[in-house]
Amino acid sequence: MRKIFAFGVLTSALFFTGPAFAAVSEETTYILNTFSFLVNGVLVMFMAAGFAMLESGLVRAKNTAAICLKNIALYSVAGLAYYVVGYNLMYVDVGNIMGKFALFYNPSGAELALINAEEATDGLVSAVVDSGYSTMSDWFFQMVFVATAASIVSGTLAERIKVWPFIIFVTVLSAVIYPIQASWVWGGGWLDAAGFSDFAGSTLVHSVGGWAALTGALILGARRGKYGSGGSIHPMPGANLPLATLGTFILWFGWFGFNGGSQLALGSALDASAMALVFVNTNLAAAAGVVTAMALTQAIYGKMDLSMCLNGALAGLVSITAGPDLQNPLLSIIVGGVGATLAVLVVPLLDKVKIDDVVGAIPVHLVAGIWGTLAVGIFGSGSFTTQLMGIVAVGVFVSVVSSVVWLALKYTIGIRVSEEEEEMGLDTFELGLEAYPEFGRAM
Amino acid sequence: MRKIFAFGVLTSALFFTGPAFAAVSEETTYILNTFSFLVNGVLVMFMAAGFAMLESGLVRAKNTAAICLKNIALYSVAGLAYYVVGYNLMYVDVGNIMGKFALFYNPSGAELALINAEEATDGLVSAVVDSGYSTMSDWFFQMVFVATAASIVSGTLAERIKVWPFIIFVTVLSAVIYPIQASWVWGGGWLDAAGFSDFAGSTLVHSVGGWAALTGALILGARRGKYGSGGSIHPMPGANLPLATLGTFILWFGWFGFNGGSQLALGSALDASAMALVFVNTNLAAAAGVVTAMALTQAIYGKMDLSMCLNGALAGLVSITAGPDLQNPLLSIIVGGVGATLAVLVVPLLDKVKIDDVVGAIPVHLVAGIWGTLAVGIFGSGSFTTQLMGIVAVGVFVSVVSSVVWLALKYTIGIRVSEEEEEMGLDTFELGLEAYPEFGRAM
Amino acid sequence: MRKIFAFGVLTSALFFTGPAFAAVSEETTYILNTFSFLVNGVLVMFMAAGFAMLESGLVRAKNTAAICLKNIALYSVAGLAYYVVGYNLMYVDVGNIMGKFALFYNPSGAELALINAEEATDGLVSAVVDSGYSTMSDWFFQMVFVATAASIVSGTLAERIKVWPFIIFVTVLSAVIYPIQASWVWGGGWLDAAGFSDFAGSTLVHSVGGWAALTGALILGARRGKYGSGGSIHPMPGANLPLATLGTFILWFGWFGFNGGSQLALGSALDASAMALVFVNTNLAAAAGVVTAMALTQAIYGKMDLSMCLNGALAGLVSITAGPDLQNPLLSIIVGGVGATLAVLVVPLLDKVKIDDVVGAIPVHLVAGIWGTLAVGIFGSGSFTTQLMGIVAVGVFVSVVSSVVWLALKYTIGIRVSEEEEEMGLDTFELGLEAYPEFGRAM
Amino acid sequence: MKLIMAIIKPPKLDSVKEALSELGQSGMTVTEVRGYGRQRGQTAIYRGAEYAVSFVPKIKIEVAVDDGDAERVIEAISKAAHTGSIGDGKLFIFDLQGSIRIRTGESGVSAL
Amino acid sequence: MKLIMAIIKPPKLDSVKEALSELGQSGMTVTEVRGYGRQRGQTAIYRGAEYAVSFVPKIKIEVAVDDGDAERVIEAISKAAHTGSIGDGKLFIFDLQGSIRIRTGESGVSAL
Amino acid sequence: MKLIMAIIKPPKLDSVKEALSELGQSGMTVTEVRGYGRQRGQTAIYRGAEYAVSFVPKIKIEVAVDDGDAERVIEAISKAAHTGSIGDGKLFIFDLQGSIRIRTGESGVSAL
Ligand SMILES: Nc1ncnc2c1ncn2[C@@H]1O[C@H](COP(=O)(O)OP(=O)(O)O)[C@@H](O)[C@H]1O
Ligand SMILES: Nc1ncnc2c1ncn2[C@@H]1O[C@H](COP(=O)(O)OP(=O)(O)O)[C@@H](O)[C@H]1O
Ligand SMILES: Nc1ncnc2c1ncn2[C@@H]1O[C@H](COP(=O)(O)OP(=O)(O)O)[C@@H](O)[C@H]1O
Repeated sequence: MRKIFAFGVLTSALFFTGPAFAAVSEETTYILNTFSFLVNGVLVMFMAAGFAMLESGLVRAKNTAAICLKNIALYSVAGLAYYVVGYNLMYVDVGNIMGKFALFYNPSGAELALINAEEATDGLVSAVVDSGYSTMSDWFFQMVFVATAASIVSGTLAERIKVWPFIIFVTVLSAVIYPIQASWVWGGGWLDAAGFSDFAGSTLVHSVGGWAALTGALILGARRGKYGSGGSIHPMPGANLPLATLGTFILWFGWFGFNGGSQLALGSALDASAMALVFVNTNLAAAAGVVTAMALTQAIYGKMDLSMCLNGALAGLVSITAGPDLQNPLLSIIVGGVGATLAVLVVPLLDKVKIDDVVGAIPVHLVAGIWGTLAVGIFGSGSFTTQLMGIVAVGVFVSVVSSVVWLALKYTIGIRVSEEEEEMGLDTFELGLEAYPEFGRAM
Repeated sequence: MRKIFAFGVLTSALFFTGPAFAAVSEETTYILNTFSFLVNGVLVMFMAAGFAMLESGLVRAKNTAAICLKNIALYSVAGLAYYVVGYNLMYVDVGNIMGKFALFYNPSGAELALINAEEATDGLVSAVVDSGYSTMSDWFFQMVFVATAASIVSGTLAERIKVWPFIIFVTVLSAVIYPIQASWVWGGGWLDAAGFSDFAGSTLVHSVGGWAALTGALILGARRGKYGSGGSIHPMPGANLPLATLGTFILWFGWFGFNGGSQLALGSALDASAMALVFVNTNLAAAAGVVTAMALTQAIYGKMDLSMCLNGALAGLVSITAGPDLQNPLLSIIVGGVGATLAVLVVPLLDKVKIDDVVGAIPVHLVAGIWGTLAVGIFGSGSFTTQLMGIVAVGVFVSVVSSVVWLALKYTIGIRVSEEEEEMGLDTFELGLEAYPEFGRAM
Repeated sequence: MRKIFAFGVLTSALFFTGPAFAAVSEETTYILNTFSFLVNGVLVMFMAAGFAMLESGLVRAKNTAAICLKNIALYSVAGLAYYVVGYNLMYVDVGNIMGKFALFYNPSGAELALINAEEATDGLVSAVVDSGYSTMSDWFFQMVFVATAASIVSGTLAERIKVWPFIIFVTVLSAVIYPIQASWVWGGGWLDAAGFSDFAGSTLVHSVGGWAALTGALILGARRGKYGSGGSIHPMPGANLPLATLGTFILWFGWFGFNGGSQLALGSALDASAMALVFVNTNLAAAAGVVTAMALTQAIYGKMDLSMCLNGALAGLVSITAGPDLQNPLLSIIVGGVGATLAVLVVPLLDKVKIDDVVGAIPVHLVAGIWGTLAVGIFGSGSFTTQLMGIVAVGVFVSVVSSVVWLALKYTIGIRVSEEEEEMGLDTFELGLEAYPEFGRAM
Repeated sequence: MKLIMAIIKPPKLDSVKEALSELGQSGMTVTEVRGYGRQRGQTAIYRGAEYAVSFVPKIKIEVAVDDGDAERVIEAISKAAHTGSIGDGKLFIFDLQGSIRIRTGESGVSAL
Repeated sequence: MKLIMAIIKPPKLDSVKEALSELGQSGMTVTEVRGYGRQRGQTAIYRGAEYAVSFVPKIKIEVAVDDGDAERVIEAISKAAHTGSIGDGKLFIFDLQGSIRIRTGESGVSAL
Repeated sequence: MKLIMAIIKPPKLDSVKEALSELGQSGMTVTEVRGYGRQRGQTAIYRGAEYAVSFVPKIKIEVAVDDGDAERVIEAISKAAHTGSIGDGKLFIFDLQGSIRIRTGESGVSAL
């Protein structure tokens, strides 16, 4: 019997005589907060696999090994860059505009002292516990967010960007661009002071990736043959839709960590309750996104487009990310549904203006990210104008700096593969191997 | 703002002052129970990806995108339907026969009061903590179970059912059929009162999906060409067995949450010990299922059939689901082995009677589910006759109501694609795209 | 040392006296330790899916269903064998050389007493809580490690070994070989007494799998056609690189449980802090491995080899496994980078000496495992010579016993498929089905 | 000798094979192809853009036969592959200058 | 009748198809093949070992035409498939002894 | 000119290619096909039901050669593809009416 379970359980808690009400001990709070960062962080880490599969499924077979390599490389590089300078720039001694430029972010002295002590004395434990959570657990949780922002870029620019310039861009993004703007809010900088609210990063993570992708797409240009003369569009269907579906499910799975872990604590009944609410809102928004995209593509095109329904799930997730703490879950259905509607409508619009976004990262992460951030000003606790100001500030900063980096790369080492490489596929030229060497060709 | 979160949290911890034996504080119990629902629930959520991959691997290539769409759609729709009416029907004010018909299930007032309070006073926390776990964490955990039941149906009916009627059926299943019968046991209704025992849902989840799939298969009919004249059977091998294998592993992974989380608590040494036992039994039953299926297919057919070995793992898991709290793990090996034996033997039997079950969901979820429920009456704490009564009651209810829904759909909008659509594949007709557009055809 | 961990942990709980400082209650510690085993253990369990996908991606299509079957079979068999004798041999009454030969490992009496009691009395709870964690949670965590060692073997020997002899070898490995050598260290045997240090098993798990794979490869021989006359090498590219990439990401994801859970406790601020550090080091070492492999393959071959970059990630992970508790994360970047360098250099060397390792398990698990174990003697707390001694002792033991088993199998039932079977693929002959029956052949 | 090349609908392969077996014609070679004829492809939609999937999946069968058998084989294939709807496919007949069975070195009609 | 078999670069399929449509030639059969000619394959690296991917992906087009159309069709394909760089491909022309439309049973030129 | 079409066992492709290279014959087109002849397919089992995988994977090679080279090419392929066991495959020889190199427009023997 499911519901009426709690009695036996609570009885054992009652032996605890002491005072009238039994709260959580400080050390337990520390452990739970830390463990929440680790468990939720691991879920977010797995989103790297989700992006890799989504993108592997939506590119053509001849570029699949290259997109796999880019995905594992970007996750790696983002983590290293964030260790070397990113975290410090984002969180340490943040002024209005950015944190400290310092190399490496290491465990706190108090924690090392406790780990190295002969005996865990009261004083040593207390010194550690005071910080609320382990420093490295927070680093880990923040690091996986950087990687997410970087993942967004690879999907848009797939099938034509060279590997190494892409890696360099990701390095700059993770070491400098992302941390600086994130310090404005999560580091306690000027935008936070202004009251801007972004729970888990519709703007700070998803739109940032989206702006970087958009500027990249403009500077890199479309895939050859995508846009014909006279406005005709030549779709280039993804080679492996089950992998794209798997990727979407993995992202959805990881998103519980993304949004839930952004409660940043688990050490009190309040935090646990809030995290549960976040999980529910996250799921409902994504579900609403799928159903909306199904209905819309059926209505507009007469057939359901699986790739757009997958985008719908992700647009729902991105939309709810800025405010997954809505107290009425019904609102999250609205937020997710509107986000998916925007994504479904923007996909063909981008093609109209010849912005070639292979996997739909711009509609999903940038457009739905903006919507989600504004939604906090509509349904949530934020102010609409402050939200708008934050969106614009981050957008301008990321677009300008990204453009500078893309242009610098373009006019030095070049960012685009040759025409022949593009035609034959990046796999053969940049990697020297094929993703599916055998299919249809058992030789 | 991310960094400066800890103050409110730590205050509540200071109430702690205590006696000789250090038990778990009430608030800690609340947090751990809630977190268990969330973490285990996320594992169960990921089973949606497992079903999607299993089914993608076992259908033919031309129906793969359609099965992907059905899977992500059913998970979404199930969650929405359960939010709108399902949960209330299952758990709120349950009489003998069902709960309350009311719209939406929302966070408890006590929790919202705590979240919205300026200060987390003793009284506010205590009001929340009294319920044992966060309401929304329980909703989340229950919701992912509904989705599992719905997933079972899609596998059996693949390759010939239209998308929209399928979605409508899933809506009814999740909003009404599943919650009503589940209220009889987990909601505290008449079957619970009678002593029926189903720990994590061999009957309430898996057989329910199985009955819905069986009635659907009978009313929908077999795939064209599957059964020849004179009893001949034309196998239609799945297109991508590594994906089916991945799906099975994901399901196995998620099943730890499914069974482990069904302990419904983690806030005491008893609960933690019991959960550990459940994990072990779950794993051993599945392992026994695989080995049994390998040995049996080798013995019967002279070759091992991978698709049946995957079914073996799942049959082992379904079998142990009704009673994963067996105190002697050796018994779970027997339970899993028998479940897999039944599944392996029933697969060809279904073909004999021309019931076309594309992925083997009926042997795995219905047959092994019945066995597992009976096994509680044999090895576990339940009474065999009560178990049998529950199986029959649920079976009759679900079969009858499902049949009504399937027939209503059949004679209104129709449930089956046309002959041409079936021949060319659902992907082209219902979705307008192919799952693997390129393989073997690089054009 | 795995088992005798609880003392330091429990001490901190004893400070719990009155209000001055709020530590973790004993029962909470018990729950958290148990839950850590379960959650981290589930992550490790999922590594079985990672190995399955990695290997499915790196074999040729005609052997893919067979490798899928081997992977799910080995995970199952390893768990059963470890339940029947392995755990007892490894942990129960360990002398210098091995534990007790006894059948089955079951829940502790104290836990069953608590579970079965009418009321959870103080005494019952206290008896359970004293052990620090639930017995079965520890069994579960240890069991998934055995399965990892077994997974390593299947990759090296793919595409030519028969299924049943392979399964027999895995049974012996999991029941006897692995537990005996592991008892020397984690069971508290002679190597532990000598001061050998292997946090999560660079030697005890990964090298053990590597030695078993190496002896198997030598006795089994290379795939027909792999090595031509005159030292020429005929590469046999893997059929599905996105699956190999997915497998690597899953392994990386699971490795947080592998290394993090090997802290073996979560019930104190010290343990939580240490676990966080382990997560960070694990991630940085893997990231360094990827970047190193990219740079090296680009430098040496002029093109990046995705399969080697995936190996680089894994080599980084294996390297850090012996000492993921390094207090300066920068060192883990070095450890991971060196590990990946070794792997990248050893892959072609093995081909030179005609040792045919289909997926690179020997460079990744054996070579990087040795390096990682030595690195503890260089950067960590261990002594270099003791580390070397442990590596040699384990290597000799595993190689000798594995060789005996392989040879016994070779000269009785045979271990290698026939020439025709190898040419046509194992799938058709041993399983009677194809992994991708349709691709490029829609008939 | 003649080589008969037939382009048929994929689901018809089995019945064509059976029809040929009944004639005692046991060798054939099959290729997956895509075709374009009276039967135009479907219109597909991908991410909001329509496009013509101009080529429809077809199966190409090649059968080498003795001149005397050609007529019967052609008839058998035509009948077995017939559905009467558009896209049923075509048969093309080539002259075969020679044929060799690699295993035995036999040539000519006895190699078929 | 003639059967024209062209081996072309895969990205040229669309323009060849258009060129043939303009001629009013609406039937064709397409196969994915791999070719080897002047244009050698790439050198690939897999796990440290180099190997020649000797065969380059190509598309094979088969078009059956009336003798009188052969010239124009050959020209159209040649032009549409031309890039001037190595690997552009080849055209082979066969004599066709007969042709049948399965759906209607028509034979000869009217079956094309 | 002749077009030689050989159906061989897939693992023999490499040696056939080498044999042809040695003859100086550098162009060829390769297709993955499935065949059915003396060598019947395997019996497979899927979910408890047996079925005949009637078609065995084969490789089809097409080489266009000058008449004078035909004999030597045929011999080279036959030898390189020979294993002596059932399923070694067949060679079929066609008359080629013409050939064109798309890149240069050359035709006839010089286009081979
Ligand atoms: N002229 C041709 N040359 C080569 N193949 C052709 C030609 N005409 C048709 N085909 C092949 O035959 C198939 C069936 O042609 P279609 O015109 O659709 O048949 P039907 O006229 O019987 O409806 C096409 O898909 C194509 O593969
Ligand atoms: N003698 C031949 N027989 C059969 N196919 C050939 C022959 N020569 C070339 N081909 C085919 O034509 C394709 C292009 O040949 P290639 O020599 O590269 O063209 P080009 O001379 O125009 O550069 C080859 O990939 C192969 O498929
Ligand atoms: N009459 C035929 N027409 C077309 N292809 C054929 C014919 N006979 C055989 N083949 C092809 O040759 C392959 C080998 O034929 P098989 O009879 O097995 O060879 P063998 O007689 O040398 O053992 C078959 O798989 C098929 O692809």
